[in-house]
Amino acid sequence: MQKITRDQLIEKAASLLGNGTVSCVLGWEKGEFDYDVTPALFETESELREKFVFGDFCGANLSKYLVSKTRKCEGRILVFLKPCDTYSFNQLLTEHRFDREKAYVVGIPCEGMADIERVKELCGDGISSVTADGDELVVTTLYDDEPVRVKAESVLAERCVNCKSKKHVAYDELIGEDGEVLSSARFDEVARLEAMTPDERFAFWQNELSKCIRCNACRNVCPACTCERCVFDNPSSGVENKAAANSFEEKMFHIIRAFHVAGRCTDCGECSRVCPQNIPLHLLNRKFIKDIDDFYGEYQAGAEVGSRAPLVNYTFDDLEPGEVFERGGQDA
Amino acid sequence: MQRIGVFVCWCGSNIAATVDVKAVAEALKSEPGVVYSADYQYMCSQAGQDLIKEAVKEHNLTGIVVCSCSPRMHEATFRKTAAAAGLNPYMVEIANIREQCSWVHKDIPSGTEKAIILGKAAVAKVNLNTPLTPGESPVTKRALVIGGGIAGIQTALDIADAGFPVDIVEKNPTIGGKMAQLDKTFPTLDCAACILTPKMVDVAQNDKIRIFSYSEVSEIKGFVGNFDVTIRKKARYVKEDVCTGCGLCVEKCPQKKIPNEFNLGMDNRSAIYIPFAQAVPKVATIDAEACTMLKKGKCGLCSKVCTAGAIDYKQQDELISEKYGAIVVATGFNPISMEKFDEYAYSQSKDVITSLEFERLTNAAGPTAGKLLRPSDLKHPHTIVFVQCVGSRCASCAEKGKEYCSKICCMYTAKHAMLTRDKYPDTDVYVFYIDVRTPGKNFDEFYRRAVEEYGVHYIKGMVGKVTPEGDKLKVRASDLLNNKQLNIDADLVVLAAAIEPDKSARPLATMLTASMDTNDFFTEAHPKLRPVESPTAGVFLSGACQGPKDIPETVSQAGAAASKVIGLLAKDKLTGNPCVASSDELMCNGCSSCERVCPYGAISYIDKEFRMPDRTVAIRRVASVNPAVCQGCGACTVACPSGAMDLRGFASGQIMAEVDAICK
Amino acid sequence: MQVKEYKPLIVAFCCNWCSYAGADLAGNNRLSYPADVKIIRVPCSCRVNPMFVLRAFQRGADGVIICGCHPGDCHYTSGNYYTRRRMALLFSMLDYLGIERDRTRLEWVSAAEGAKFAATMNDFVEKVTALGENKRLEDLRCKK
Amino acid sequence: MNNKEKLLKEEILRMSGVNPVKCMRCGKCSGTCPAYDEMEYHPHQFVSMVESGDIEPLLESKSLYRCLTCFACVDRCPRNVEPAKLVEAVRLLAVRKQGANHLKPEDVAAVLDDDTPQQLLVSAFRKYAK
Repeated sequence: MQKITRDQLIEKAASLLGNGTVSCVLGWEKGEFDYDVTPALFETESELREKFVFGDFCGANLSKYLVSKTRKCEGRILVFLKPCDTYSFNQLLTEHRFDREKAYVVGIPCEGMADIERVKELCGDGISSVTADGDELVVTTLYDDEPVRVKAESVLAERCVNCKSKKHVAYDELIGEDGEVLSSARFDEVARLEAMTPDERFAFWQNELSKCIRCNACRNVCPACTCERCVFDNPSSGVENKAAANSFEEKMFHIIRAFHVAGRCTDCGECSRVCPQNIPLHLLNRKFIKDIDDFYGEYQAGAEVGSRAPLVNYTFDDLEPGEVFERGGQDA
Repeated sequence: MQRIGVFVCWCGSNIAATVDVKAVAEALKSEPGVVYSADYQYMCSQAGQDLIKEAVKEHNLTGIVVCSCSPRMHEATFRKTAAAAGLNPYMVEIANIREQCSWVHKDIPSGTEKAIILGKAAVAKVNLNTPLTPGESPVTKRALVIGGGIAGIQTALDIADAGFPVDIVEKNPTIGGKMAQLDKTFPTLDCAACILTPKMVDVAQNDKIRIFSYSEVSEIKGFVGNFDVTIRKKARYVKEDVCTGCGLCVEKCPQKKIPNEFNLGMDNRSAIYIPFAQAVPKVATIDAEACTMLKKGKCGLCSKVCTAGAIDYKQQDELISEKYGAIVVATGFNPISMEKFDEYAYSQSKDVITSLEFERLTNAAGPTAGKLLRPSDLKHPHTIVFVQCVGSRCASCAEKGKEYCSKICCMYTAKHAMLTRDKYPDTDVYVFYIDVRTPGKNFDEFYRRAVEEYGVHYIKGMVGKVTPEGDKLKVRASDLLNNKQLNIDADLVVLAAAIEPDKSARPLATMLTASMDTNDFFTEAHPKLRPVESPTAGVFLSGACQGPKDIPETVSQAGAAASKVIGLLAKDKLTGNPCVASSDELMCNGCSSCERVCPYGAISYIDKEFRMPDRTVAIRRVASVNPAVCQGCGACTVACPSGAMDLRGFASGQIMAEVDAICK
Repeated sequence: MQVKEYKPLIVAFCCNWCSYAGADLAGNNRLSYPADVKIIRVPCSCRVNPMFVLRAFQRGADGVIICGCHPGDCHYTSGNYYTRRRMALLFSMLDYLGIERDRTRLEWVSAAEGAKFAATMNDFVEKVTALGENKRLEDLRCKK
Repeated sequence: MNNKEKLLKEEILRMSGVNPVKCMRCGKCSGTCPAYDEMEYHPHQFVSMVESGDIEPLLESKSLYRCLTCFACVDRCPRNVEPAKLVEAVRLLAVRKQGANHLKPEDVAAVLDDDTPQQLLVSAFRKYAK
């Protein structure tokens, strides 16, 4: 399904390592299964050849890891970024989270990443391997003798179905062609929720948020959550807690997290990807993005380095909070 | 753990009538940290204050809660009481049980209950209070005035009068600004030069004032009381201290076809020039763009004729660094460009001019030696049309005009019309107006005189189109009161162009971190109560850089700005408000969110080394708040995603403790 | 049977320069409003962190109102403009989660508007009283 | 303003998209109008009369057909009021009121004279012949 291959990327990385342009490579390596690919740092070509993978499950956005890795790595780090990842990259630069000079960005095209949950819906549990073959995925499971073939298109992750951009907004070099910013239907689901009655909305979110096990995966993966010390880990912030002794942060965690990244979230969708409970967390972030677009004019975080985020900006005639409600939607 | 004393005031019957003060004192006794609780008729009285002081000593109190009237009333009083008792004044909190309780609630049970809750909130806050000491910073006793027009001149003179040294930075070769170009001034009609040039001489002769002419500010660092400024003194290729201003070089210079800026390009000057006879400093300047010697290395005539030996073709720009305690912005205004107003044919005809050009045409030192002759053929114009509000009050054309009223045009147009009729009674003078705005002392009388005594035709309506035809200008306009369209054959059309802030103001504002409005006028710290101060501490505003102004207004604002500067420079040390923001460097991400919301530019970033958990060292960018500049609004604390930024005196923990106490 | 009258718990954040002074003026003029309103003084409305609002709700508040200087009148020139954006987004998000709109409010009250302060509080208390106890935020994570 | 005037005004504002309140009464539109002397009501009067709901006289007036639609007033208005669009809206309203009373090609010869601007005929055809 992906137009570029693992070998192409390894060749590129090997040559940049070889000529000393970079000292290490930020990429993906295979986990327990074909589909649980994790970010990894490679320092030699042999490591790359042994462990580096690229395919339909390389959804992980590598930009966040630059914050910690650039502090540890001596030279430049080669990082492979898909179009949507480059927005996070720019946003992190806007917030001075790492030194641009220490990253060497190779922009790679992306045809959309697969969502293992959707594969499971089609093929059942017990998946032992998934490999790409043309525009199909070949899935073997513990329970079926014959591999099952599914269209890659039919198991695309939601964020890729509603892809916002195939254009790289930052790179040092590109592999393949650059794409365009797309007009996506990504806000449709938010609009559907907005059109519900407050009771229905409440029921929806109560159902979703009750599933949360506070594993913090959404926070840990989020490229906007790179705080040196997260408020949720800080005893003096008033919202700290790791054991669920205090019900406050239990309830408010997702609201506070969404607010903290409001105007800075690039809508990369990592939070929903990693949520083990499959809570559609991106719908919280998208609500803020949609509101910001509606109230203050369209703003895409990370589209350009140095832009002023909507929450640290204002105009003299911004909407009043009361007017926000007058603009439509069901009254509570 | 704090040792807190609670003092409940009766305020006579003001509080005691609706709140059971004894019950409040009793209830608060069992709050965490409270070791003493008392009530008294008038806590703010000497006896009440003594009671507090004694309690502090007797019970070793570390914190005080006074349940009384609004902190806006007596917080300062009780802080002084605490200080007198040896406590840090910021260990006092007030529970407002009068204005916000006893006076607005009627029944005793609910009033008492609320008073107890407000008391608990105050106790909860004091438990987290820390002693605060206001920071101090020294004051450099020197002021910088940017801009040498009448605003800058007046400010500098007033500051120097109080005994403080002042530097004026002026980008042109001479000070004087726009006022030096004017002919007469409304409404008294005294000549501008007669009242301005003595002031210019005063500036030159005042030993407290230094003039950096032909210079620009290139860098500003620091904060109130301690600005570090770099001034670029542009090379004028003439030694300022040697040149006598005799003018021989100007006379002999062979390059004489350079448009003269001072006369708005209506005549020419030489490549080496002195802008006008009364220039200060009166020294020549070589226009490097026009000088043959500087361009081609040939000529050198000026050097040959200069007996003083002042010419120096090798002169370079010079960078001067100086420290200042206060900065006054007096960058002034310019008329907007008329190029885009096609309908008035400004670019097509030499006889369509702006009002400032008209000033030069009527000025005895101007291109026509004060005779009103039209630029195209130097004939005396017999029909003159003045058009007001050209580009002012213009909502439709952001790229053409300005939305605001330029304020001065009504009066100067009346002046021009009147003076024209006075000197040349044979001319017909029409003034097209939308409104005539004359709010000022003797202003309306002046305008009425133009109409009634001098016979100026004031027509309510607007000129729609000016078409040059032969040696005439066909003016098509509406006369709204007579419901007629007029077609006038005019000899001269004068446009009252809107005025805008000088282009140098925007980059200057960035250097100063001073805020501007959408029109690039500097904003005041408060539009009514602090009109000559910028929100950035230590930066003051003088003249039209803050908004359109006439001369008397400019002079009075200049004086006001000077008095603010004097007030600042008179101090040896600045004592800040201790309730300022501070950043926890360990938690700071260096993301710049706080810097972007800070209205005062109080936050800067430093690179700092940190030992990481794995014993490596990382260099991180972290925010640092300048307590001398921070005013304590707290905008940064909310913008900060990690919560590294907090506000002393109103810390997140304190506010949340209050919330908890209220909601318990 | 005697039913205990429901009394809401209202937390009001008031900026020191305008709204807190407006509340004082309401007091000076003896303009009454329910004792359910408890005021917390902050230097500027922009000091109010959305976390404070949420914390108040979590600790049992039934309504939270934030009062600041009118746009353009901020003592710190721009604080209330940031407040306006932050609260517009926060309130919209709470609404999106199904929390009743009338539990949150942002109001501009100047130091001269004692009457407006009292009227605003009366109106706000009335609206919150009509909604009853704040259960939804409490229950957001407790699917029944 | 009575109810009928209010409705008429609302319709014209809706059709034209013009907000007459923005007008600051400078009269530049009328100062610029090449058809001024032909018109009984002048551009600035259109704006103020529509604003005050005084629309009947405009509907009756020949001025409607004297406007050249040259848009000089739109171009030069300092407040973006766009008087020509108002004239156009009133004209459309008048035309619609005429019902079946459309201009037919064979009628053109009769109305043709030296004073009628050609542009008017072209736009009349475009609009009224539908």
